[in-house]
Amino acid sequence: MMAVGVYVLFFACVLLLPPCVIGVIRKGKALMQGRVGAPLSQPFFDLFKLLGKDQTVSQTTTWIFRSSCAMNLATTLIIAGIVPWLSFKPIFPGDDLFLLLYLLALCRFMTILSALDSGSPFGAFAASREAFLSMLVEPAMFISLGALALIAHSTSLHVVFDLSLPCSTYDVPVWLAAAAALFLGSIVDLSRMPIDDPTTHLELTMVHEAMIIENSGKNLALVEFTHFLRMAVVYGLISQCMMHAVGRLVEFNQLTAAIVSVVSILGMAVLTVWIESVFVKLRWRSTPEFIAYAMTMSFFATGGALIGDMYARHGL
Amino acid sequence: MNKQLLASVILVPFAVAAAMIALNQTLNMQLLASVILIPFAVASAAFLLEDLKQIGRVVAFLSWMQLGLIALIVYPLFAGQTERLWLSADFYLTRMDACFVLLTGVVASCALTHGHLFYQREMLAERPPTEKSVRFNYMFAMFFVLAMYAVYLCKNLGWLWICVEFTTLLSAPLVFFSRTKHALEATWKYLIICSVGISFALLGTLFIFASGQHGAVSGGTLRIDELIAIAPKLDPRLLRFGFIFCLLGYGTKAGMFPLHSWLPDAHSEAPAPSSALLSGSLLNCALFSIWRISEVVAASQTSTLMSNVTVWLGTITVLAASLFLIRQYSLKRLFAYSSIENVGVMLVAIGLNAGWLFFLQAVNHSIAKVSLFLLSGNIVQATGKKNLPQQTGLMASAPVWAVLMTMSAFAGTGAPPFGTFLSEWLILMKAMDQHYYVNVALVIIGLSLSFIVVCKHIGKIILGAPNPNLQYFRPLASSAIPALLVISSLCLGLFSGAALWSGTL
Amino acid sequence: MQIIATFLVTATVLLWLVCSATMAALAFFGKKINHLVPSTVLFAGGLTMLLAAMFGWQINYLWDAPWPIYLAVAPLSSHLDALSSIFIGLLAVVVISVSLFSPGYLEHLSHKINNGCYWVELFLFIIGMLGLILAANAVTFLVFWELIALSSVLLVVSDLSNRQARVAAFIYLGATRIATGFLMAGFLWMHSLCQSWSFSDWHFDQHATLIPAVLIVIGLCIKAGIWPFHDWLPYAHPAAPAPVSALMSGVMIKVSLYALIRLLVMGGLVSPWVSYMMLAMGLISLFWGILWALVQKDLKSLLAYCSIENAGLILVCISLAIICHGINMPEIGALFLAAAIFHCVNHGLFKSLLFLGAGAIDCRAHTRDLELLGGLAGKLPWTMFFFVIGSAAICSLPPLNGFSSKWLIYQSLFMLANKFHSIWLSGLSMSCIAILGLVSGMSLYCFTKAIGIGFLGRPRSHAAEHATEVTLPMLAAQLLLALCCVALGISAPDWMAVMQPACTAAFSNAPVLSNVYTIPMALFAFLIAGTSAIIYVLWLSDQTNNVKKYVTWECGFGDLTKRMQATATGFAENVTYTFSPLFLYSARSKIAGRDRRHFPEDVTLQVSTTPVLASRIYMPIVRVVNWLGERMLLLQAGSIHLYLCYILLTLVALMVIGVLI
Amino acid sequence: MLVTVYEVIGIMSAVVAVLMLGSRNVQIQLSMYAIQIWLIVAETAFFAWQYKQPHFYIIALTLLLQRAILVPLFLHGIARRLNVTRDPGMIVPAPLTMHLSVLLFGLSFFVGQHLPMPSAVSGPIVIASATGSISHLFSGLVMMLTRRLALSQIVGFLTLENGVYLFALSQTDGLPLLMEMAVFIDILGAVMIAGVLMFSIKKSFEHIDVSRLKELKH
Repeated sequence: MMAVGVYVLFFACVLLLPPCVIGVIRKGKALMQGRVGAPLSQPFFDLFKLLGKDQTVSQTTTWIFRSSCAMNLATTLIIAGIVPWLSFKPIFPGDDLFLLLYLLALCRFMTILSALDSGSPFGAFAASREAFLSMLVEPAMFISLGALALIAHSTSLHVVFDLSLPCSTYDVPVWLAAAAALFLGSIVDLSRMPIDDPTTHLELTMVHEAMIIENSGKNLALVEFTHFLRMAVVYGLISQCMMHAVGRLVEFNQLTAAIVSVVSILGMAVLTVWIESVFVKLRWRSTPEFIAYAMTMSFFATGGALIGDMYARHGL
Repeated sequence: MNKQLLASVILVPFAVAAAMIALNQTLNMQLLASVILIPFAVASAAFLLEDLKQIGRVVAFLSWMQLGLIALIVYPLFAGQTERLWLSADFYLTRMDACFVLLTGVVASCALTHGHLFYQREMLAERPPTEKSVRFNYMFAMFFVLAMYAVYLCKNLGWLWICVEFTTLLSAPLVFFSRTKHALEATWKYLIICSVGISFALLGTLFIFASGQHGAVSGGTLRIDELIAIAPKLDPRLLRFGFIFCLLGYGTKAGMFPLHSWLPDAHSEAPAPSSALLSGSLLNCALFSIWRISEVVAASQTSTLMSNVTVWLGTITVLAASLFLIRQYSLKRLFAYSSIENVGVMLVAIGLNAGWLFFLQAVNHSIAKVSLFLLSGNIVQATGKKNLPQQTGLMASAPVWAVLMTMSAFAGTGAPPFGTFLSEWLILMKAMDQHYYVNVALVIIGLSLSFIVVCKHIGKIILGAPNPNLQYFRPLASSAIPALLVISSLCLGLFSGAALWSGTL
Repeated sequence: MQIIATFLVTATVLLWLVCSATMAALAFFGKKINHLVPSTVLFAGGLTMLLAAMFGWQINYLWDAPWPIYLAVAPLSSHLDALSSIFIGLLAVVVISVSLFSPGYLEHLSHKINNGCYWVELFLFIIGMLGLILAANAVTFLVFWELIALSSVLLVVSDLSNRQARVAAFIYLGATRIATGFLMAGFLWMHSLCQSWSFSDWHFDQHATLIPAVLIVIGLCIKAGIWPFHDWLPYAHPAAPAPVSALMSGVMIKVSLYALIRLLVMGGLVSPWVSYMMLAMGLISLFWGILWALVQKDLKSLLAYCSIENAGLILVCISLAIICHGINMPEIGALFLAAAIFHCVNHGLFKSLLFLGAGAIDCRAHTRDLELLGGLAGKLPWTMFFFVIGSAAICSLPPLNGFSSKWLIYQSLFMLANKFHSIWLSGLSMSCIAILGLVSGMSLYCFTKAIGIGFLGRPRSHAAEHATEVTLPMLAAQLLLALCCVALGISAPDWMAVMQPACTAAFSNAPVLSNVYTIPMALFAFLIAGTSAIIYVLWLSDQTNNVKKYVTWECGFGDLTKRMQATATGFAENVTYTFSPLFLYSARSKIAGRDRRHFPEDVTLQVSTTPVLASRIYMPIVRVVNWLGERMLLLQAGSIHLYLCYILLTLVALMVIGVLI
Repeated sequence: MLVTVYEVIGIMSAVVAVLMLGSRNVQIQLSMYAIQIWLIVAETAFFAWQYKQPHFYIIALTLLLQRAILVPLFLHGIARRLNVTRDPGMIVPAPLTMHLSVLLFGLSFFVGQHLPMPSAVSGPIVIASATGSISHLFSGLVMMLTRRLALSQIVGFLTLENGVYLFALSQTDGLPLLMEMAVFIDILGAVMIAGVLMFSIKKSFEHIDVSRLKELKH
């Protein structure tokens, strides 16, 4: 009975949370800019509207363009299935962190190809940038998660992110550093400010929006939802890291953990709002320098994990 | 002129040989006599027969017959019936000498058989040689070969020296065959440089004689076996000088690096069959003489220094030859330098005092090099050009030659699975076991470099668009001998069983 | 079992030898050669070889060639065991697909190359690789090694009139000969230490074996295209005909890496110096290869550079296996070894697939230059499909085989880090993980470029516009390899069991590998495919919505021309700019026009990258050697007096030696 | 030590060889060479008489016939037929080469002293005649190195051979007849072939200046 409840709750979150997150971000930005802004439920309306529409497709496109969004959504759903981004997530077999990273890569692969498929200069431009950014951010993702795996002595995510596992003091900095690295990475991965401005209308400056410039109708709806979902999952992962860091001080029981995890995802959204309203978009050439910070944080995480283990063995 | 020469050349020796046959009852002696007789027969044929084609056939036939006779003679050695074929204290054959004799015989027969075709073709060239020169060429070739047989027969340093000197004198006319300015120049250099060298060898021989005289036995001796027997008692300093002079002298003949200068000229100017003879058998003779003397030295007190000197000279020769190969503009000079490189390897083998490895390398090198020279003769005749730049697109216009050329080039530069690779490999192994690490490294560098460079030149010849001014004549007949040689080299590589030199490693 | 396996192998080799002999004879007499016969023979041989591999996998059998075949010091002996039969299996699969692919491919070269020669050389090349895999002693090894080298060089120049191919072949020849030199030195040294030629007697555990080990490593790394010896590879592989480049890149490189495993890992090398040197070389070539692959415009040289990357990856695994053996962690060493072998197999498969795809493009669009391709998706749909699969595999995307071996590598790296043997070692393996992450990102970049520019968008040239799909057998060849990629990806855990005996042979107490491999790849594959199918049917299929075709978005100014698409150079520009020092990158732009600031009329941009090692190190060396060659000729100046002078000098020198020493 | 006939003769012929270098006139060179060989013949005969070795008389005879009469006449004939009179010499002017070889004479004296020759065997004749023979070698080589004409090179070569012979005579007692025969044949063949070649050189180049035979290089 309990298990079924968990499943229902989880799938509800998978379907409902992502639009809420993006809604919160938009509303928050509007407020920060002194506008009223659209209601929180606006993303739902948009998605339904788009799902009702037919699609207009460039005649140069091929099956890649048509199928990529389906594959992306499927892969992202599976990612949502294996990543413990919510505390009340049913455990999925083979939820390996390297698998996770390569599933993300799979999404990126299909997205880039579909962007190139139409032969539009904007798409190609954005695709190249996306590939470059992901290439730069990949190592940070790898070893920040790797550091977490090191302190859990396992690469399967439900073990790594198991709150009930004992967690030594040495691990707190690791969790924090990893969270920071992941957050900086997520800014790149989800193409938010200051790397990419999702709200501008100048194709040449956009990354993600320019990649999906050719999508329309149902196709666009699916792409959008995939993106929202991915955002929710990544934010969830980061907030889990924070919870572990805090978990050293506060003791969570299952209910609180669940509530906190959902709330903190929205909290991440608010943080994003703040950043997007405070920072300006970086010049393209200076994005590597930004990503370098993510790399540094992940180095800290790894070093922390190693040294922490050394101390844990031999004492100070 | 011809007539008197005929008389002089034929009648006298015929009488001598007949006398020998009459005097000696033993089969071997008679066979030997007939072997000696054959060149005179050739000579007589060369001047009696009208048609050059016939002469060619006769020579080819007689050369193979000679080889057969020799095989008959030396058979007991390999059958294990006897250790040495005794003729006199100064002349007898051991198994190794017999091997060399057979090798020389094979080389000579192949060269002359191919030469039959070659000289026919030569008569059709735009500036053909005179018939007289061709006749002389055949005659001198046969006597030259006889002299080389004699080299292996001698067990007396004095006689050895004489025979080597004779090889020089008899091969000079071969180089002079096409009476052009270049041929003349090459011959002059060959004659002068080799004579000077050889006179130093004489000096060396005298030193060895003196060393025997002062060190061990009053009266002195030049017989190899006696020298080896008393080697420890030989006066070391004299022996050392003797060896040095002999190395210098015979090394000049063998094309050791600083003294090789005559070799490319002679090899490139001589007609292809003669170059094959020079490269395939004459070099072996000279090296064999060095080997003879190093045998004595190895048995004496000063062996290490001498082997060091020889090995180092060999190494330097290999390196220098491989550097020489980099920039070459003429087909036959290229192969001449590659012969020098192989000479270096053989010198290393001699320095390591590994006689059988020296022989093995000699066999493989001779086989590959003969086929290379014969093929290059074909190509030069077909295009009428000696220079490398004019030779292109061979694969397109003469595929058979091209394939054979490539394979024999691989064989000549020691690429597996050809025989040369194995012999070089064994020599290097020996050197490694005797801790000549630096030499091994240098030799490997030299071999690799020469392989790359030769392949580059060959590639330039083989590849490219078809060559318009190349007449592809008689593909099968002209490539029969080279094909035979290449196949045998391959067999030497793959089927060289341990039994062949089980005693030598 | 042994009898069957050896019989199969021998039968295959004999079959091929006979066939090549007949080909040679036909070519000799200038007969026309029909491709059907040799390709059938090759196919059949491939099948028998596959069978032999299956049987041989369970045995460990050493046999010598019969009398009179003997190589002077050692018999021509072969050793068939689990390890070698895995590689034979790889060879067999690639050979089968090549045999399917070749006839159709040769059609478009028929006027350029001599078919007889091509087939003979191909047979010899494959026999050489088979022999090298089986070789059980040094001499046999060298014989087949050189056979491979020579035959593949000849294959590279099989197009006689092509100058570029000639240059490539020469560079390749030089490189491989130098490799042979190193190997010769190393083998001789080992022989003088161990007094035996057979590999089973060679143990690299004493200190004395350090130098020969280094020599052997260098020799093999040259052939495997490892940095800094990789410079020949991007010349040779693209220049060869596609099936040959598939074999060279797919199998030949692996064979030399196999030799590394056979000699050093099986030989129990412990020296940390050698292993760390190998690790460094591997990591550098990992990065270097993919970095250069990214900026290539020629599809095949892109693939060639990518092979360098993968060779580096495998070398990293091998060296880590050795390191683990050195610090006495056999259970992880075995994992690394398994990863290395598995990646060898996988890379062999998808790289040959990609090369065949490139060949298909080459013989249909008559160019490999990405700047001239594009829009092939409509023209060669199936080729594109297989190429996409291959690229996905090489980007190690799940659920394909690339991922399964990459995952194994990551897993073993993580386990090594997780052992906390020393903080440095753990840090090292974590940073290896970081580098691998970077590299996998780069390869994603690289292959999205290859597909996106090569196949997608609109044709950039007339040739690309009129290309047509290749023949059925050629597609079958690609299909076979693609299926293998998928199969090895999905059934990865079962393939662990295949590698078990090899690893157990190397590391006595190796873990049960199939327990290590926990991911249910089949399940994931099914989930991804199923879910996306459902989604497609629900929303995207033509039944559910009527799709309106329209031009690509062009901001409303008329139609886009085909020059308004991204170019290969432009797509990779980010990387070229960021790593410009490593490329010696230079971009020169020229803007012409009456008022060039406001109304530019003619704008040209020239970018150029230069290989650093080749231009800064190797070319100078070559120049020095040539210079020496030139100088030597001055010794041979033609004056007889000079020559006599040499005699005098030598005399003096020798006398000095004679007197003093 | 007491001066013996051998030393006197050996040194004398060496001196003659040195003097031979001084002249650029081919005729003079040839006659100088003839003088050397006459001296050597005399020495041989004396040796035969003193040491009671009859076969040295034969050797002396052959020497006389071949080298003292046949070869010089032959070369004279060639010189006349090709009407060459003067050898311009190359690099070093003739007088200087003479002085050079005087230096080498001194050098060869030192070498002769340090040659590992246990002089117990053939008595006092060792050092000085060693000097003589080695200086012959040097003079011969210098001749070959510094003369342009093919003819002079032959003469140089013959001088060198004289050195070898002298060495054989002085350093090894009871030198086998064989070696002498060898030298005999060697000289004969070499000189004959060289003569033939010289004619054809003259024919095709219109000169016998071997320093201009530089076509074949590399």
